[in-house]
Amino acid sequence: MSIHKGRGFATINYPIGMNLGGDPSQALVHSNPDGKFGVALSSIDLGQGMKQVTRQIAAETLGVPVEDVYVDTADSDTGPHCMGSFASRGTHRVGNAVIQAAKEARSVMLEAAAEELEVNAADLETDGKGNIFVRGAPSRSISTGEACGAAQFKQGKTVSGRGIFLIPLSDVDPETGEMTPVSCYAHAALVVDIEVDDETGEVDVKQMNSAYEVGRALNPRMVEQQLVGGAWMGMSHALWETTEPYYPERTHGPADFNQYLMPGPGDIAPHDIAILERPAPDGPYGGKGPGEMCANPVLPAVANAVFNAVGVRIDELPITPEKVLRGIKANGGARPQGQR
Amino acid sequence: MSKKPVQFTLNGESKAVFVDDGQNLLDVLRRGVGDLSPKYGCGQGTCGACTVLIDGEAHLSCLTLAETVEGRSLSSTGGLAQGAELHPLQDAFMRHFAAQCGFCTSGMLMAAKSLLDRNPNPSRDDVVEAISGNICRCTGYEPIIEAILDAAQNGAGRRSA
Amino acid sequence: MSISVKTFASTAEAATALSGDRAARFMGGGTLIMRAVNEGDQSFNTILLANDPALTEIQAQGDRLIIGSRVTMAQILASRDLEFLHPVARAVGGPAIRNMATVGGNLFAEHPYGDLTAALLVLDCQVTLAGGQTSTLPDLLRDRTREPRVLVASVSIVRPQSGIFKFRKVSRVKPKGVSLMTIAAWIPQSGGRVSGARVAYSSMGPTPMRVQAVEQALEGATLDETGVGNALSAATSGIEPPTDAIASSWYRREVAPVHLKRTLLGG
Amino acid sequence: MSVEFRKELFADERDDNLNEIGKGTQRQDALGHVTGRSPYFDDHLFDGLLQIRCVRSPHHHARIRSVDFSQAANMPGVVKVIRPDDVPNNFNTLLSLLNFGRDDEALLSSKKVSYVGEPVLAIIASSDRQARDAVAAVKVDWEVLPHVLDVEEALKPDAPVVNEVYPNNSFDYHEKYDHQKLRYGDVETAFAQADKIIEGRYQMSPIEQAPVETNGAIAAPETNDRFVCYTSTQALFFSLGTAGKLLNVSSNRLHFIGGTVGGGFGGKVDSLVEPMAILGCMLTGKPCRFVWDREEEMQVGAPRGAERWYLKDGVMNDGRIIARQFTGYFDAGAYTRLSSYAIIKCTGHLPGPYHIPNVKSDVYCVFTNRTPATAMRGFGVTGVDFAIECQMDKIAHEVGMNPVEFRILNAYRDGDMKAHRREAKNCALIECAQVAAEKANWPIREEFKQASSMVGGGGERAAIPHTVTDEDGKIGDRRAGRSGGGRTRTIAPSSPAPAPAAYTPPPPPVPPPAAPSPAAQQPSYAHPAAAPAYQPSAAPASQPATPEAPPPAAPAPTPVPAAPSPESSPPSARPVNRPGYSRFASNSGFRRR
Repeated sequence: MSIHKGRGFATINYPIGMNLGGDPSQALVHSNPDGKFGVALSSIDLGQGMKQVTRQIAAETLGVPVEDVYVDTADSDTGPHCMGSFASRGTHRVGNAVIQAAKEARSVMLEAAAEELEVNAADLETDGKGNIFVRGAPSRSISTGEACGAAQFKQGKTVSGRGIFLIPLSDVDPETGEMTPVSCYAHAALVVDIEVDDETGEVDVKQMNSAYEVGRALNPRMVEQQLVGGAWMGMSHALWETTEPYYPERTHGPADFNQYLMPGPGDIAPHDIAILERPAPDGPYGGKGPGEMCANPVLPAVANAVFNAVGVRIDELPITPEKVLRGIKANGGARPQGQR
Repeated sequence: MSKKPVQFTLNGESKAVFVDDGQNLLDVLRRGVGDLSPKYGCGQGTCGACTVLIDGEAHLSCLTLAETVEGRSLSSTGGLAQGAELHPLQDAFMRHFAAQCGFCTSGMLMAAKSLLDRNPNPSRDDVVEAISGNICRCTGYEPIIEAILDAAQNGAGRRSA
Repeated sequence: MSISVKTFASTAEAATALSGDRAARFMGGGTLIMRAVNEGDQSFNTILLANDPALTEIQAQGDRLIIGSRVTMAQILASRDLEFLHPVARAVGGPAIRNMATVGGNLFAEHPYGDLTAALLVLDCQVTLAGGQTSTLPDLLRDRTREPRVLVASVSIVRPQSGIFKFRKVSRVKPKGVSLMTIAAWIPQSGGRVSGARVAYSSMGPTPMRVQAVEQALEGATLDETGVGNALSAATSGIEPPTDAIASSWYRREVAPVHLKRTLLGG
Repeated sequence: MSVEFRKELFADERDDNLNEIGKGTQRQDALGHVTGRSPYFDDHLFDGLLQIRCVRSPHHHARIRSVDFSQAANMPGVVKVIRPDDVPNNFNTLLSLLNFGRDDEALLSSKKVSYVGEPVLAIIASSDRQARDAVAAVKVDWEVLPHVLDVEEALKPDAPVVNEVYPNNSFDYHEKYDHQKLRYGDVETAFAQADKIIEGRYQMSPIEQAPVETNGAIAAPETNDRFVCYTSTQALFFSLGTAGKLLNVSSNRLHFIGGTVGGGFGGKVDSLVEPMAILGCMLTGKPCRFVWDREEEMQVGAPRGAERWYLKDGVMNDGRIIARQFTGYFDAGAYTRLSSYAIIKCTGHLPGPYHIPNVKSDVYCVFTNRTPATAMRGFGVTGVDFAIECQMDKIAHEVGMNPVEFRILNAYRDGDMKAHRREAKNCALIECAQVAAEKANWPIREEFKQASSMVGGGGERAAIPHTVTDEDGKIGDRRAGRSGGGRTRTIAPSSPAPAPAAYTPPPPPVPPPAAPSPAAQQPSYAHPAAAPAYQPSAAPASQPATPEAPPPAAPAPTPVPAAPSPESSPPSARPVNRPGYSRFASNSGFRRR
């Protein structure tokens, strides 16, 4: 038996959102009399963290602490229209809608505060800790709770806001494909180190080193969740998964998690990640949407590493031991391509 | 269809419920006694989302014939916290951001508790083995493994069940 | 067809009910039967249970060990007498499955399951049925889906001397996944040469099986790279490995000698 | 496992002193997750909840002669049999909410099935097991039809027709073509001038999204003559709109509740369970639950479809890619779902994150007799990225370049024109490549370490090239045995440009690497007589050429002025308001409402 080390590389970018636009999302923000806010969405949290990321966006925009905001997904009676959580559109589209809604609510809150403080609303700032103060005169302040209470009980104002974000639908030219697809891109580069067993064709992922550019990391812990889990999924797509193992034949399709192969907790490779943040000009606080692209570089990087290890090009996914072994045998043995 | 009475304790409370012949424990826990913490992920025994402890051992409730738990003591994630105080495993799962969609979390916690109750100082390999019957599609497992190891260090396994 | 469940105090009663009803199945731990129930399997409508404590006992009798058919993988892992079977029991399922899956169930598990059965095949396994009759394991496997169905009460295996018993489960998923190929071997040596080898596979055919061609080729061989050469050449002789979601027949055939070599020469 | 933030990069484009943004605050839903109290769709209890299961096709392709459910209807626990006729408006396409594509799929099929697992009847019973037993008792008389499973086979003239709405087995784009085109520059001329041609074929098999929670919905009557629907959907109003259309119910009579979902990854967009659960509720007046089991989730639920790609690249010895051509086949399965749109997203993504001055792509959305495909994480992009990046590795190998340096050399930069004719901005590919290589201790040379996404793009690289177009692949031509339109024409570039079959090549973004391989030491830009000369232009002003840079062998790096060809459109950076284009004004491409 010989174990061959291999190293592969890939770079990718990923278009954020539903590509051609025409996919609006809305948000409603309102406050209780004590300045605690609710955000109503019909957007979906399917694990990616929609609730928390929009909560932080709302808090930042309103100028209140994050504990003062809760987000409700998704009730069609209370949450205004949203196209849905797919295509990495959630953070970008819904986040922008929340900003717009929160800005409107904030402006009412500041107007109410201005009336109480007898100043111009344009001169007010929030400290993000629950206080509104006069710029340059921090002692002249009022809490956000007092301002919202005054708005509702003294001034008869609703501290609320509506937001929508829409990138208008782009045409596609039938002849040239000219279009305005998406508005921003996330980026990634990944180096994978593997070992290939030349007697069985088994590929063992030993290490991943990556750089992901995600726009602004709105919540770094949640970005980390996406990248770690997404790269695992990329590894899985590269080496394990398919519903049709003998595609295009439709036979032997797995019907359970024993036969639908995915890497187990004993297969995971150490993954060292660098996160780069180049804010998207039109993203909420520059955020893009790291959820989808994180898997993509792993697939080709693994294929390229297999070539580096044993000189076999596997151009069909998944890269099963069988395909690798067939390639090695067709070449008359492993042909390592040299250390990288 | 005949119904059979079954009594057991769940998270320390005694329960009595009528079950159908052939009904699985997952269905009875969820719809019969209203403990929604174990989840249906496959009904085949291949995902682990329905894991509960029966007399302290991890079992797949979807593959457990409900009437066979007569007189036994069950525990689920629904009863893991003591009042408002989270179990160290729950606390560690939160601190390590070990849940994304959260659907596998309940089963993972039960698998982990079953490990730590027997082995308070597990190695990484022990943890990997303990969750090897549980599928997580979101996290890539690493945060879950780290959370369980962290909880063990914080004495999760020495805490009485 | 709604399901009915019948519980018996004695194994013999359950066996009688089983043999008299083509639509009845005996349930050991539930990992196979309950899945079938959940999925709406129309081939049976009655589940038989037996509470006989003998079914869950492990007993040592001389150099043999008697394992009740409802003994779980977890019980095997908790038994000092069965320490040689620990790597086998640990290869089955995750911990929750091991708390449920039984020895008897493994004998009736369809491809790709049956890792334990491969081990039992090389451990001189004698099968005792509920009525007291005995059977060899190959006979039981051959007839396991025939009517009338039999209920296994226990299996008896020989306790191997150290180093004789070898086991390897090849899976795509770590630490736990279904078998691509499982190999169990019993390799006694005399004067540095193999004598009386037994080798069995699981996941290489419709049921776990002994591999006579390999056993014959090992006779008199030395346990080294050249010594096992003929056995490796015979690794799939007379065997038509299945194609499934895990691997093709071609692949199983190609890697069988590799994994056989690693089993025989490895630890 | 480690995570680091490289805050020094793009630092002047960010304000890092915000109150809440950029903080790793605990998730709002974490406590619910770890206590088992997060309310997923199935975590709502109803008294007398009924269960729905479907009768499904065992065949890839078959006509339904008859369906006999007389026995099933009378079985214990069976409350109602849902027939295709019970669906008020039993024909839909998912993207009809965006006016994209024609209705082509029934909730329950009545005449024909086109994939294994296609539903033809549904049973509502008191328990899941009773519903399954009744499903097993339904007898369907099938007339098995020939089927086709391979995308290229399906495009042959004599292939069985999978989906009668698209009788050519391909989606109709813009009411004109049987594929989506991308035309930018002139790949054929560039291929003739390239030092190397590198071709590849790539295949990606279907992938299951595999969320641990399967697709499901519970519908129940609300007191005010409305229906509440708890759902696992990824897109609440998508599902609401789809249910409203199929069931002919106004949207405000539907109350959808979801938003806490056990994973999706694209597998919970198709909105198949919600209409069925609500229909069950409408027909019985009782709460109904329709949940896929794991086998349905894996084999009936739509996967990320398979894709097949053919790539052809024209490359110079110094590593610059001067032309890239794609032919792609998306295996949509039997019905459209989202594959048609995935191709649009894919086309806009080509040729990947690289500056390539000549790009051509033809992508087909092909109907085959398999489970319809839908969205998945990486929608429209993952498959072709695999193809592109494997191809990139092959090219780097062929030209003897370090793969990291090769990516950086060809990377797109701020201001570059992309093949879909919009300028690139906010790029960061180069920086990712640099950082990943550094982390992995993969050495790259200094000039590549110094490269930047913010420098070296634009200028000549922003010019839209002279473009060759064609009318190949008009709808119906292929099946009728007609070869493509064959007629090519050109669209003038944004600046004066050469006559057809010549173009201005890309300026190198960084100095060409110093002698990466013997081959690269002798770049040959001049080509044998017939082919027009390849004309490398100067490096961008911001990147002074290094002494090592190979001297241009061909004419001066200025565009050759030429009269626009008679067939070409008026020069315009934003061209295409040419008459005769359907521009989505169709029900087979995008149209505005």
